[in-house]
Amino acid sequence: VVLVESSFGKMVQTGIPEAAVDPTKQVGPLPGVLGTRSPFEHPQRKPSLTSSQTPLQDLYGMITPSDLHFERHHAGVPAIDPNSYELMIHGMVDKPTVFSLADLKRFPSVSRICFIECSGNFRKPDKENITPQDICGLTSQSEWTGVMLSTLFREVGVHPKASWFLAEGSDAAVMTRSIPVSKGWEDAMIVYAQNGEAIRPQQGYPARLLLPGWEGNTSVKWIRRIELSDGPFMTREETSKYTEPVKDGKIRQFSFTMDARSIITYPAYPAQLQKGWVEIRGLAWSGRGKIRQVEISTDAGKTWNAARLQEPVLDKAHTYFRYLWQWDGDTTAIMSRAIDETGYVQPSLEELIAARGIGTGYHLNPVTAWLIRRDGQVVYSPEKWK
Amino acid sequence: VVLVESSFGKMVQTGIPEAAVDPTKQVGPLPGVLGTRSPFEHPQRKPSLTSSQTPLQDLYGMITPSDLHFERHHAGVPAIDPNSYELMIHGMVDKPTVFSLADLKRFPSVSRICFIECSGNFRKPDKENITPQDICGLTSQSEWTGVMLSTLFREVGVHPKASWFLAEGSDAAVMTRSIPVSKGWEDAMIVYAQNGEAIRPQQGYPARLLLPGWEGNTSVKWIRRIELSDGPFMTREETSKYTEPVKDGKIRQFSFTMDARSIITYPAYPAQLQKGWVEIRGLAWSGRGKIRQVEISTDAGKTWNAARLQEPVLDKAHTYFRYLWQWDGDTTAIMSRAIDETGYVQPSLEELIAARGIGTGYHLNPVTAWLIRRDGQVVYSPEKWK
Amino acid sequence: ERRNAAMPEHFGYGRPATEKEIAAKAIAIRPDGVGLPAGSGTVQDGALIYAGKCASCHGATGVEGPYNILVAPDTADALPFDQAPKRVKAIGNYWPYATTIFDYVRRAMPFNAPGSLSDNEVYSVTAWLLHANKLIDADAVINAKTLPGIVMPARKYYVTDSRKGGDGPYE
Amino acid sequence: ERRNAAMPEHFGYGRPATEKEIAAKAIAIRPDGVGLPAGSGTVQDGALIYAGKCASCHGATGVEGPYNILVAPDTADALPFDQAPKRVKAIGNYWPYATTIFDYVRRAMPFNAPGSLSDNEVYSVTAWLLHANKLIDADAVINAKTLPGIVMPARKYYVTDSRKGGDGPYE
Ligand code: HEC
Ligand code: HEC
Ligand SMILES: [Ca+2]
Ligand SMILES: [Ca+2]
Ligand SMILES: [Ca+2]
Ligand SMILES: [Ca+2]
Ligand SMILES: [Ca+2]
Ligand SMILES: [Ca+2]
Ligand SMILES: [Co+2]
Ligand SMILES: [Co+2]
Repeated sequence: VVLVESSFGKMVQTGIPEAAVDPTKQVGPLPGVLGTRSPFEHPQRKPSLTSSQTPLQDLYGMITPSDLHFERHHAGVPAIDPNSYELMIHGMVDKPTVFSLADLKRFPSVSRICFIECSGNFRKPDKENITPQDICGLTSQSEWTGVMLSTLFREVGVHPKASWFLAEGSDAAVMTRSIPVSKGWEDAMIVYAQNGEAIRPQQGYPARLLLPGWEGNTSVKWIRRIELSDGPFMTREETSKYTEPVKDGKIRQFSFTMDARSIITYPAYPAQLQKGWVEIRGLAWSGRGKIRQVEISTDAGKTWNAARLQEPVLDKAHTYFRYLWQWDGDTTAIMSRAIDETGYVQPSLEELIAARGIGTGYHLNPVTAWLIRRDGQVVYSPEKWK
Repeated sequence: VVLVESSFGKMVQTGIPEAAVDPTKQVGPLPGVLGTRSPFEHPQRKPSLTSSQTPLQDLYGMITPSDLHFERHHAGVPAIDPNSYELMIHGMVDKPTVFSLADLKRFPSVSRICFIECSGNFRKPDKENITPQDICGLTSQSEWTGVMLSTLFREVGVHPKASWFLAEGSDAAVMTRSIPVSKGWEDAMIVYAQNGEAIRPQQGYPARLLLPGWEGNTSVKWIRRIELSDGPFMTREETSKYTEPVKDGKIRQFSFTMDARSIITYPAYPAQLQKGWVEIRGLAWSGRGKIRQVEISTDAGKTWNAARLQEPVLDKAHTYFRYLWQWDGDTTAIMSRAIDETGYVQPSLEELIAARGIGTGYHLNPVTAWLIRRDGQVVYSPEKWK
Repeated sequence: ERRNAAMPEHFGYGRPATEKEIAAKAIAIRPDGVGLPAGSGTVQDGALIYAGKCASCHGATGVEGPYNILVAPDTADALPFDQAPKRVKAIGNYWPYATTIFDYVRRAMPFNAPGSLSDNEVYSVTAWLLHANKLIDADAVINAKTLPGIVMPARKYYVTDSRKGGDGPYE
Repeated sequence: ERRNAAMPEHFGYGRPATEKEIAAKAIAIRPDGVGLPAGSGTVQDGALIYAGKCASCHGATGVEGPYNILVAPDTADALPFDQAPKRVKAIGNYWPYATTIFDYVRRAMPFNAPGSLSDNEVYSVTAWLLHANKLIDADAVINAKTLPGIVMPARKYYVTDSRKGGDGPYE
């Protein structure tokens, strides 16, 4: 077939019109430079002044589309010219070095699919009409590509006695976190790509730190500087914020790891259920490794059964689970709990409060229940916060 | 932190401006409903009147962003209202049935990451300034979610004697392909989601057939009808097109499987190389299963060494490979060859022509070589087509 | 595969397809002619339709383009396709079944007004295309009976794919 | 991890960082005061700066908002935070180090003009904030020497995370 520009060429259009009466009788737009969403689909994050939540209840599978990845930042999204971008690594190193973006891309690279979750990812409003997005939409998953931080550590010659490093962003808060060097050697990365393409500005363009399994704030975006040191810097984001009251009047600092968690994303508010077979679906993840099992209760927590996990089950990654259930039309509550490869079992809010006190804050990962009414309405079953 | 709409609220912006002089001194846009690309990034597909190619040389990892997924269709992209969409399954079945999109979504679902490749994905221009996108940009990879066709086959009661089915699209060509029923039982799916969200119109919204590992045209988009039968229908897309001349004047039909293939995406035209360590990067895939190994030659095919494969290596999926090499500044040619789990070794064009004749067409998967000049220029090394 | 212990035998989703809607939508035509509708067409009628609705894209005699060349009668002295990369492939020398013409044209042509021809019109342009490709006489009538009986010259060259995995050869 | 047999010891990418650019960019301040610049500030000066550049967002006395409450002196009779979900957390009762105030304000405040204060101005608002939180006297001078010496009441409550995997308990 040789197709040349001609009368035929005039049919080239961009964007897809709202549905034709009979699509088999009307030639549609020809191939273009960028694909589009259907005009019938409007997935959206839910923004506040400080964050924007991923619409978990509208998504399928383990990849979050990049423009639906949650946002959390402390002074807006900086505008960074990739050509003048630099990452400086200095402090307790042999060779303080400045890397351009091109330099970073030349190093041996690695891709990994993992979640990022804000440790403040928990909402407990005392109302029923809230969605998975409202409850825990501050977690998303991408395929990230970049250089292992260990490769850069070797390049600059990190001193054996360096025990912490400061990671600093180039946003308007010049946001900083102190990170143990051991995490840098273990699995930290400087990533410049997300789901195949350049990282989006909202996720750290042109490069961010990625600390798999750790609270999102530590994966410093728009990273411009890493300073190796022999102690933590006690920045505002690891003292005033991202610390939580725990038992006996204590305040816990450096609570990095995200505990195992899960959420049923279907059926969940605002789904409307029909009697008969229902596939319960959702996401489970753990900052400590792979998800070993997800258990489902369809009788308000009396009995639990294993859900199917979607392969591949990856380390520190959202894992999609499914569980086939026949709903007989009675009122009930359904819930999921994640178990990770360390044996950690996702707790109830009661257990969390019992362990940490009612004034605790970050790192709340309780089992979430959805109430199913006789008429098929599915609503959030508010936590008893006491 | 309680942030309310106020003078602060006025800072809410959409879109990221071109770089600020000093991003640490200027509060950027606050969280929004959809993320954006950096104004410095413009990944684009390359459209012709019949197709649009994925910019493989600009991408990282195994996921193709949905709006960069290649396009190939025969009468443009139809505009389909998901609320009136229906899939009819009939012919040699017990219960001819019409499924709405909501019906399809209620069935047990499965997600899988696999490539789709057009069997016409081969360009052989006799010039040097062509990119991986030009040579084989008609392949892309997504995470697809939907219902196994076997689940629908059971639901409608496919007759034991049904041996083929017709898959029909609702585009303006009402495009059809005949598919052996065995593939339907094996791993075929009706998918409605791509990389977490609804399938894009260009990839078959609201639902398409997905035949993992088979030539892209068989994964009929915008699928509206499946007719079970006892023989193939010999449609235009399996006779006039998607057949290829082979030895002794024969014409090969029903050549479904995509043979193993690979392409170096970096360094490749238009990259400019610097002396020293270079990470050679690319994609390998096979319609017959997993990639077992990718071998790299940096001396124009004299010697070959194994590349590292990025985990997870999935069935019938783009697999990212990397190979660390020290370029000494001499002119040379670099090339990759894929080996799949059946032991199939990606051939040279010479071997393909020797086996099939010089007039053959689809399913050309030769090793591709990139020439590296003394000045670091990387160009395509045109195939000797004889 | 036909049974799956983890699932109920039936979910009960969907609704029965009625005979009527099946008949309306099941437009595919098999090489044995099953699916061909009533009606018929002639080369003469086809010539008029072709000139009016097809020639602008495929050329006055089917060989001029600018889009697909539709006419290329089989010739005994031509090089086989596997040796002739540039040899035109068209209905007369490459298509294995005549039924495909009716099926495809009714679905997809004219490109700018697909589905606009009546069955008789499709029979007629099919007749004209077959005649132009030297496959039928000028006075032939094409209908559900005659179309499947036309023996296409290329049919004998078709073989089904036998490629396998493993280490070659790369047929 | 410190060695990797599959890689050369060094790739040689990047360029050396000069002393000068390190000094210009390495603005972090440690709890022991390392990193604090020359200069100093007073509560009186801080009061003026605070009123002009901070009070609109944090309130005239640091407790009115609309944004973060900055003033909450430690009180012996308050319920511990783990028992008081609504108890305000601010500099006086929650921050473990005084150096963090200087570091954070210099980086990020005022929110609408970050990085606009001189070091002396930052020292002064830090002094004002410490005084408002009842941590220093009205005539104290805050500089690189005095700031790290201030003992913050909350410091003693801080413990480092000891959560582990396994089957609980869920501290
Ligand atoms: C506006 C342009 C246009 C008009 C008018 C048009 N066609 Fe086509 N035709 C095309 C294009 C473009 C293709 C190739 C489509 C593809 O590859 O999917 C094509 C393909 C075909 C083919 C298949 C060729 C092959 O080698 O597979 C046939 C047969 C055909 N047309 C017949 C007709 C007939 C009969 C009419 C009139 C009733 C007609 N066309 C009118 C543009 C046109
Ligand atoms: C335009 C509004 C605005 C102005 C003006 C402003 N701030 Fe802030 N301030 C904020 C916001 C919003 C935050 C919270 C930012 C975040 O959470 O990341 C904040 C946070 C703070 C904090 C940390 C509070 C905590 O609990 O962690 C301090 C300390 C602070 N500001 C001091 C100041 C000082 C000193 C000034 C003036 C020199 C100032 N602010 C001017 C809006 C403002
Ligand atoms: Ca905050
Ligand atoms: Ca019941
Ligand atoms: Ca075609
Ligand atoms: Ca050499
Ligand atoms: Ca062999
Ligand atoms: Ca225990
Ligand atoms: Co924490
Ligand atoms: Co084929």
